[in-house]
Amino acid sequence: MSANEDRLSATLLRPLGRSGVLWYAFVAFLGTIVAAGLFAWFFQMWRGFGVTGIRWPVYWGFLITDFVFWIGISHAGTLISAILRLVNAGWRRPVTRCAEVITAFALMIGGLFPIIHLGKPWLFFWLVPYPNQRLIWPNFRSPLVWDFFAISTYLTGSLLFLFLPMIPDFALVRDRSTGMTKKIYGLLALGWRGTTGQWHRLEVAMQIMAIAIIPVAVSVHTIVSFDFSMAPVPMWHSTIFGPYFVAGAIFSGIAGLIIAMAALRSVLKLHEYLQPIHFENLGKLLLTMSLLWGYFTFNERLTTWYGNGTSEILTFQVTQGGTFAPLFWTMVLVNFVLPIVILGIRRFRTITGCVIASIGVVIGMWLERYLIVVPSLAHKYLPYSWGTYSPRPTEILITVATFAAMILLYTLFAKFIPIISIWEMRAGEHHAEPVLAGTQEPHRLGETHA
Amino acid sequence: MDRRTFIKLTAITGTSATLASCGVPEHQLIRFVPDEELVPGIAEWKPSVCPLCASGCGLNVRVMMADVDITKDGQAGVVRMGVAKKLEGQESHPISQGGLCPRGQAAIQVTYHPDRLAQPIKRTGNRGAGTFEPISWDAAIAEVVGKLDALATAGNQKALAVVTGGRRRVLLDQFASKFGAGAPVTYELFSDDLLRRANQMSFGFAQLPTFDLSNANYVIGFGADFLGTWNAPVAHTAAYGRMRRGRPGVRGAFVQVEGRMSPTGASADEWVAANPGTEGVLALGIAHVILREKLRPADGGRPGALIDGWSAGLPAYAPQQVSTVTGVSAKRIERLAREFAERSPAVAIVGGVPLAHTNGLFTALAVNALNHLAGAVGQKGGVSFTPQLSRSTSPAGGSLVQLAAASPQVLILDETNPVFSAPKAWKVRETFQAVPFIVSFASFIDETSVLADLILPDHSFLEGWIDAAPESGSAQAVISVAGPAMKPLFQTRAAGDVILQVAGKLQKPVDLGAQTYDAYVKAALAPLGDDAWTAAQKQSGWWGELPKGVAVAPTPAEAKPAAARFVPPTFDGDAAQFPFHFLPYASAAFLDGSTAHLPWLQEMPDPITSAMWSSWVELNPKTAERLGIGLGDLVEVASSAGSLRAPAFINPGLAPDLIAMPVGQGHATYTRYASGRGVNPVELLAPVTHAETGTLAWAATRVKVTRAGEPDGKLVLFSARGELRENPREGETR
Amino acid sequence: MAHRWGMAVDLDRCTGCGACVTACHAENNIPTVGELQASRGRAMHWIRVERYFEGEFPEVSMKYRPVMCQQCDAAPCEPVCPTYASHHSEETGLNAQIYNRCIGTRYCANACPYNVRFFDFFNPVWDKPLHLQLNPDVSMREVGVMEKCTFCVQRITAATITAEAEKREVKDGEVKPACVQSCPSKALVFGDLADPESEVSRLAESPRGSKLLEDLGTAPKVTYLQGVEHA
Amino acid sequence: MRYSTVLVCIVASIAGAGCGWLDDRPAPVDGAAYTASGQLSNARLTTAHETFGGAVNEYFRVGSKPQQPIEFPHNTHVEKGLACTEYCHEAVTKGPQAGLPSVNTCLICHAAIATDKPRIQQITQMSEKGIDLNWQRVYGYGHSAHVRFNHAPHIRANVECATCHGDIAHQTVAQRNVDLNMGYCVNCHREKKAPNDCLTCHY
Repeated sequence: MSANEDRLSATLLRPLGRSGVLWYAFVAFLGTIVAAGLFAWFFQMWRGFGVTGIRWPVYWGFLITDFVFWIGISHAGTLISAILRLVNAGWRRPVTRCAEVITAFALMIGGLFPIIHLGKPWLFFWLVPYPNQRLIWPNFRSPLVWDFFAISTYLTGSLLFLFLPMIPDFALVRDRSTGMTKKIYGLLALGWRGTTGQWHRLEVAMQIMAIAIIPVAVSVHTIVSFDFSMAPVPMWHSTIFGPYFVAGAIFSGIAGLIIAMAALRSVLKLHEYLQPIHFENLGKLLLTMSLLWGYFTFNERLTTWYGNGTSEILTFQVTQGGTFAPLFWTMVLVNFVLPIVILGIRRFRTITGCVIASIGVVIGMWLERYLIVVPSLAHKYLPYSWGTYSPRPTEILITVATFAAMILLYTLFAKFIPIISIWEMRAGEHHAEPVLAGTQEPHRLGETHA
Repeated sequence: MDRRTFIKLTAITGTSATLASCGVPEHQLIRFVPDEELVPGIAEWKPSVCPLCASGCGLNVRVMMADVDITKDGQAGVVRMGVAKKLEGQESHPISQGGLCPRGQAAIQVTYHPDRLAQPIKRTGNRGAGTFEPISWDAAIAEVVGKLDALATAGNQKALAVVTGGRRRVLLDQFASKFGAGAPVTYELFSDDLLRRANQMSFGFAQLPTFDLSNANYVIGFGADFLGTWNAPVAHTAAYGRMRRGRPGVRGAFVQVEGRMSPTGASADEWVAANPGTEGVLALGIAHVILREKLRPADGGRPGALIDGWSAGLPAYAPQQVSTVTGVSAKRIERLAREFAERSPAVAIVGGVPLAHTNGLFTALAVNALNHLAGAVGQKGGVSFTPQLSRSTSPAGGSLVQLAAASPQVLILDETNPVFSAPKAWKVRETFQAVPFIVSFASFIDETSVLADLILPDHSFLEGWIDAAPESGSAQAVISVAGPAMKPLFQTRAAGDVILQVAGKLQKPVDLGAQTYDAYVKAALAPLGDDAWTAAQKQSGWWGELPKGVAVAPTPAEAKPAAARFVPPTFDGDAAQFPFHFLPYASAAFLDGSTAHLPWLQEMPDPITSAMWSSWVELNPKTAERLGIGLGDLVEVASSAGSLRAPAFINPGLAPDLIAMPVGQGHATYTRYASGRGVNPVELLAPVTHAETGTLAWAATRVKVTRAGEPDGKLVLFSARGELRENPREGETR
Repeated sequence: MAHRWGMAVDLDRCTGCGACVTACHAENNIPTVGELQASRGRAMHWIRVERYFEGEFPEVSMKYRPVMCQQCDAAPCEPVCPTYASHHSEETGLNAQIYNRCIGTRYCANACPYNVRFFDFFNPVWDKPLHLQLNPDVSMREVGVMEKCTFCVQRITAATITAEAEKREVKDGEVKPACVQSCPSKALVFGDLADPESEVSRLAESPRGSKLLEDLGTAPKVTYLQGVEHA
Repeated sequence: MRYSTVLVCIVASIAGAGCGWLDDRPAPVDGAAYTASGQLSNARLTTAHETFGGAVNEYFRVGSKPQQPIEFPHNTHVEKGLACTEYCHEAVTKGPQAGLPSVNTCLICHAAIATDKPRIQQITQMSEKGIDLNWQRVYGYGHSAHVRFNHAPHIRANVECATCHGDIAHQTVAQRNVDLNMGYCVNCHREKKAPNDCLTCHY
């Protein structure tokens, strides 16, 4: 075992050791916010949905915005890492796991919202098809039921996709620890011995998953977009929504990933593993998505404007130039102008630059979802029934809490599991040239372990 | 956490979680033996009469079995009894004709109102402080009798004053006169006495007219909101429906002349805005053209004789002059005249705002003359007068203003709230404050009854006998009568019974010909023959041909009538300082404010503004723009009499020189639903009265308007964005 | 025989008085939400009278339009509901709202182009003894469910049961929803569109007739009869 | 000890302020003692459950066992040849509810019959005091089931009382014999070719 590898595992396993007061303070802080959010939700169930700002006729607001937003963020990980695995980009190695973790957690959070926003959350299981004495199934025509299937599939898939490559590292930790810890990681390692056969199966499994997860990911956000485009609501009933949402999802996903990586890098001192090149590449990817997003937005808006359908154009006008204009133009600025300026000019495409751009994009994409949900509902066909919407403390609290929850879960994950795939890093160091997906590699890897 | 938060907190916890709990578990509740057995779950329909306005609609009341919490000799428990569930207009009744107005639909909430007085109460604190304590009926009645006897023994019967707005005027009048007091004072903010006076001069009937809209082909309305709040709206609306679409191939046309588009005006085919107080001139302008072009025989009859220059063809009212006065183009006047003359049967309706100007009488007489010229009087599709059963009543008593001079010792209040609806300058509150003893029959504590020493709450109209003598709305005579639709829920008593009881208990008993109110009503129906009473009880009243000699006969024409000529209306406040005419109007939900305590009406969107739970100030868009006022902005309206602040509503259907406000909100004390809500425009009214009748000219005040601040969220609109147009891009080009 | 209950609204008769609105509250146990909630858009009016101005002073006119659930044959609210709470009733042709199936996704209300669906944001509260007025034939909807105009299905059911008991069909005009019954100008007409002889069927064929937002293809069962001048 | 109380107070006040902040509905008004609402034991009616427990019970369809005011022996009355639908539940043929008899109904017969029995004497005394029998429902649905069952049509369709109420004829106090869940109704409607439209029962 080379000293180099030793140092590698040492740094990457460091977080698993004991942590300082600061860490506990941080966790406690986030925990409080999450608790407040949960309190807000239970309070909402207890007193009634009226404690939110939802009203006639704007029956969806912050909560659905959050739902779409988090499902969007979830597209960072799995999709990206899957693609990178398939094209076998060497620089992916330190990135993939941080990415896949985001997916898992973002999905868990996002998946909660359809339940949170129910008038009777305690009956959410009626969305599940199960035999009952009422002799009634869910309505399979409803996009919300499709949501249920899509999200649960995606969650299962992502968890597998996240778990599989963790097995060897669990084994590593197991081998290096004692007592209770050894038992737990031993359990998680599923009896990994690093035999050739196991390596082979792992590789194959990863290949299959990588291929399988992509269509699932694409379908999920398409179906989320269907929640809107299936209803005859001005500016919702649009053919472009599927790809528009998927693009937006990956866009915000990458932004989220960049922020997460930057945080890990500085907090866990992973400078030598998460190098500028990684941010550089992701930055380029973000730029591409920004352009794509801009293209979609432009398409959607321009056609509406030219189409000039009475109801649609009114929604269009309030978003572009009316009450929602400030939000709209902020969105355009941080989603399109800023990324192009920062990421388009090499000099600015530094880590800091990427992070700034990413933060902008995350905010911008949240606004985008808000601007899809609210203005349309507020301006349906009969002007007499037009409405307004402004959030109340409850939904703001819940929204804030979900961000806290995301950070908290991420922190805890990084605490207990190597956030960078150690064995893949090793594989990376073994050959400077990118690894070719194939069956020779595991043999050699196996040997190094044996 | 401060006290308020804590109270709020506990309270809300209550509403959300623990309110349904009755303290005692269901099976431990005491249940009393029911004294009526209805089939559970099956509705029974009983007749009744709507009490909320004078038009006296006949009702069908849906009665069903329910468990009712009651207290029986100190023991709380439940009993199964029939309770009213829904009010519906009675198909056969000539006034309601199966329909009802929104107020009539909500009338049922009077019976079940949480703040309705459940037993007699006696004032404990200072007058007006609103602190009362329960008192037994016997004690209460004894006290009233005592006060009256005191007057009698002192030979000071004149010191008894009665103020009434309502259905029991005849009874109270007979009581007062037989007791030796003056006639009751009647007060309504939107009084029609001026029109009654005009009709007496023109037609000999001092009553409101009835219009045969069903058969009319052309209708001109002069400011009367006859489909919404004026006279007999339900009867009018039913007839209006038939006028529009009731006759195959014939669709009656409808033109409305007014400065603010009322809900009625909104239904018109053509809406004409005339300058305030010039409607009469427009009417005579139309008459002028008809006479000039001999479109109809130049017969003005008795109404025409009252108009100056009628026989000469109204030279003073040529379209050109009329146009300059009214602001309506001469061409339009001529067209209207031709349509009015040619598309007969045609009828003109006047009421409301035009008669609330100082020259109201002239306007009324002018329109009456126009009707006569059009041959509408007493004709199919024209105007007529509902035959009235003559009941001996003394002429209307003096006005509230004169009440102070009489310095009454005992004051009886019945179905009236002048403290709320009379101009401040009349000092009604101060007058009442000075009266040693006030007794009221109010079911609710309002601005007037709060001043009472004794409140003897009346039954709700569903719990006792109710009668009304509709003054108009039907070609045949109508007397609405109905018995109780359900048993009384509380320890209330029918005011009629109480009055009769008091009358009987006096040292020198006053004989009103009956011991109970139903007997009294029965006696009143006696002239109609024996079957009238039985008929009245099956349906909600009696209607048909009056027997000979019992109907009110027309009064003979005055020998030398004073010729009426147009005098421009006078306004309080000079035009420079107060540039706008102020127009308070009866709101669709609250009339003069008497129904503001009913939650359904509070939450009913206003037909024009869609406002709920609010009061507001209406401005023309251009005026608002000039003053920099936007929707919901707080504006201050000031007159010589006072000033108030309310949110603004921009109303395209309002003349630029008018400021309009709905009456009804702004109650200081009127149950949990109306108290302290909005503002009361009556406070702005200057005490301008009609010379002829002494009634208030409520449209004769000028005001100024200024922007007073940002929207305060007090204007609650159902159409939340206040959108006025079906296509907001109206006129937009690209 | 299966019915297709429908309505006709004669805009030429409607005077916008609002009797239908209050009548609906009285019949259907619709809670009064109070000023604060009303200001937050929680007021419930299963039927509303929309008013629209046209032109500018003095050449200004206005039109009223009562809008209730249009009971669409192709209702956008139905396919989107995950639990069949919003569901097409074959028996009556009504667009049923099944409160006990409703879990409050509010998706139906978003999909409804007419904005006639209302949500119970809180458990309704009645200040006693106002509760004595509540109609025992109609559900009290609790917090978290969506509600809307039912064409007074309780009255339809009652009439159908009576007719069955008397071994006959329901007569035209026998069923009158609260709004139709209360309308003083008889602007609202209710009946069975499956019966070609019924008055509502006749009016549905009227040249003055049109459907609200017809081009959305929702196939409403409410016909609006335009006034000549308003056409 | 003191610290803990202080802590509790702080937490409580924070939670309280929080609730007030999240739900700013004004406190409900209560009427004066001499007004209609003042005369009632509780001032408001709401669809909210009395207690959290109550909500949970309805959620799991747990019904409490009713306690009847007297041990009414159905069996003896049926044996004596009294049909359910005469006198006691006569409304069943007319409308939605079967109806529960008041003491007046009992005394139609028991003014004369079996007046020596203690139970009869008990109800006679009750009727003299003007106190009625406060029967408890044996069957019934949770409020949120929104079921609108109408007896009369079922009687006309010759559905036996026993079909839904079990063999009450041989019981003393009525028991809940049949679990009337939705499946039960739907199946019967299927067999009898009765409408299974949602609106048939839920509106």
